[in-house]
Amino acid sequence: MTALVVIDRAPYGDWRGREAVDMGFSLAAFDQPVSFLFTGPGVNWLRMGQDATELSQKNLARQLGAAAIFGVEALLVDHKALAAYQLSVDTLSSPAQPVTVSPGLYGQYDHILCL
Amino acid sequence: MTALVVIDRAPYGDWRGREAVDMGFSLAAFDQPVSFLFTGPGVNWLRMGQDATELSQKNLARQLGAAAIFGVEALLVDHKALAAYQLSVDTLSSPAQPVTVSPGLYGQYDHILCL
Amino acid sequence: MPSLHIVNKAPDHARFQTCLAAVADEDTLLLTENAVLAAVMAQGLPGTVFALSADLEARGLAPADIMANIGRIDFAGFVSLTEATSRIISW
Amino acid sequence: MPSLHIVNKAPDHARFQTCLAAVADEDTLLLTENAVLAAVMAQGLPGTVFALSADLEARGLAPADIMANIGRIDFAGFVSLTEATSRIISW
Amino acid sequence: MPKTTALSFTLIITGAPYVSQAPQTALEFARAVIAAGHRIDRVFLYGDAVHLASTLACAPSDEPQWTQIWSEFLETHRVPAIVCIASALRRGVLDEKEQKRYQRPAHNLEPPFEIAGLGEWVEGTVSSDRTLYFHPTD
Amino acid sequence: MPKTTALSFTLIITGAPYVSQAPQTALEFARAVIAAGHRIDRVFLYGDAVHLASTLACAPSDEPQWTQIWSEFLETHRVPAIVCIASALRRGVLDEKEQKRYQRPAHNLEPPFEIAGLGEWVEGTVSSDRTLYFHPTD
Repeated sequence: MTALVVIDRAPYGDWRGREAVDMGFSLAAFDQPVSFLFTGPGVNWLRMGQDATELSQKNLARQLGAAAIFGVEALLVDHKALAAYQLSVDTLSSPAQPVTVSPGLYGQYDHILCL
Repeated sequence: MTALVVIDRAPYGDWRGREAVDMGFSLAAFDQPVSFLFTGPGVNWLRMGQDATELSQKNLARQLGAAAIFGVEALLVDHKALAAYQLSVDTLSSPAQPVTVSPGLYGQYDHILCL
Repeated sequence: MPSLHIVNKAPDHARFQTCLAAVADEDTLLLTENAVLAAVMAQGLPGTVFALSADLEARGLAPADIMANIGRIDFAGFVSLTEATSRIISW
Repeated sequence: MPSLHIVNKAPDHARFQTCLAAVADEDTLLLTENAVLAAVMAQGLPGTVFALSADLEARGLAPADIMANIGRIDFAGFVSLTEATSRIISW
Repeated sequence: MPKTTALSFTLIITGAPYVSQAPQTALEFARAVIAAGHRIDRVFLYGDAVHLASTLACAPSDEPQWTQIWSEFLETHRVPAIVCIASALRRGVLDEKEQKRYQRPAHNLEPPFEIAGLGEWVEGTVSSDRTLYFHPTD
Repeated sequence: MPKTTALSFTLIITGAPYVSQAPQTALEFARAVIAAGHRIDRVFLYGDAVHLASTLACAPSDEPQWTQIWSEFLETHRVPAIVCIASALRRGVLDEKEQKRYQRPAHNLEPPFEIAGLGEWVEGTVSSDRTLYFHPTD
């Protein structure tokens, strides 16, 4: 089983993306192949320079930085959404692979999770 | 104080619109002048022929029918949203007044509530 | 393997578009809850499209109101769709 | 009387557009929570626009990243905006 | 029509009752799964859906009591139902063990719901023939 | 800078903690209101925000305990905080009185939060100089 976790929500404002990341990390921890796809405002998870001290929240970019340790296979990022939010693939907080979102992309995974 | 309750969410799928209606009715019950504005998928609150028996929910069009009894001043409906959802002002479940949504419309009310 | 896409968001929800962008021609799209409102809209929907009858009825959408190419199914039909494929995506 | 509009939804949320359609030229628009992401986008925003600094910082949006016509304010500034008008709309 | 092979399902609910339709849609689907001769391996409550397992929810008498209705369904069909521990603790849904551990004045988990970790969800998605999610609409 | 006249505020929270930012944003705003010399007439919890008043919520030790933090703020500044009864009952947030009325095994309302009806909200919006809502982002 190969899984894709889709994060299409902005970080910090709600807990849905965070709970999706927890699910993805759990799959990886149980040795299931899993990748993440960031799209829409979800690409902001990968923005550098996050500091949520004033919100009394954890740094989500740092949380995502543990992806490799858990054994997450790849972080994919929608290149159109990157452009919409003035982000460039060279300056992200974690190494991510730009992709074009299409039915074919989703078709490569057995299990797709979009919380 | 004149109040406007904005309903921009579809009926039945979530409780937010219902809770906004409860607030509007409470204002009216305490003799505060209040109107409702339906926009976006919220215009479907006014569609005829609703039957939520299979969902084990109450009929929301009927709930809205109590607006006049509570003393709600007017039901306003965004005419563009009506058209998008193939609705016509002549065939709504409660009498509503078609309006063009603009800053000037909101400017007529002291208190605007959008849950 | 074709996918079954299940979407429950209203047509103006950002997730609804994310869903549409993932549906291949050979896929099946099932509209549930608030998404059944898309069955009356002019926007074309990709794939083979069904809408859940309990949700259509709640929202007052009669068979005559919905686009001709959209099938009405009940929960037994919903289960049948899930028998046909293991690639099921809930948007 | 001018209005203070407070929006906390991401720019792709349907409510964000509902909010923009309600803002008059003389109104003030305050971006909070997920809405601060609009401060880096090309889309023009109506009214006099501010963004809450705590939410900008959490999301890594430095002063150099945000549009020149958007002011950064803290919670004391937020309170000041609410002193100026009693017509406050939370979207 | 000849019946195809019986399948096993894992159902995950992520939307709360009286906030979203998710628990109702999931229940109708679950009933249809059993009526079609299939099996439900387990139900997993995640995120806001953990409130479905609260024994303290009191809907008005003319509305469905979703906690009781789900609980009866699970008992009747002997379906295990897991409430995600991380979601539940933050949202104030506790069993007796967590009540003691966190020294709280009460517990509020309706049986037969049980508290466990995401490992139960991973096991479900790996071992069941079909996995379906029931999300809120917002 | 000369201070303008002191104003009174009613704050309504509609988003839950650990689901939305609403309780955190509302608290920072409330602190700034008091720092600016204004008054908070009351705080009203509506919809999912009623979970903020649950004495059973147990966040991990490295995360803010929003129920306790809000409760201390309300006590310190003697701000009345009302939990909407209709929202609370459906979502399983009960005081001792409602526990008895609905014959439930426990109650879970954190003081100083109190349960009351929408009339309290109407009174707040009518009598306060300013009314602000803190919604969830979805």
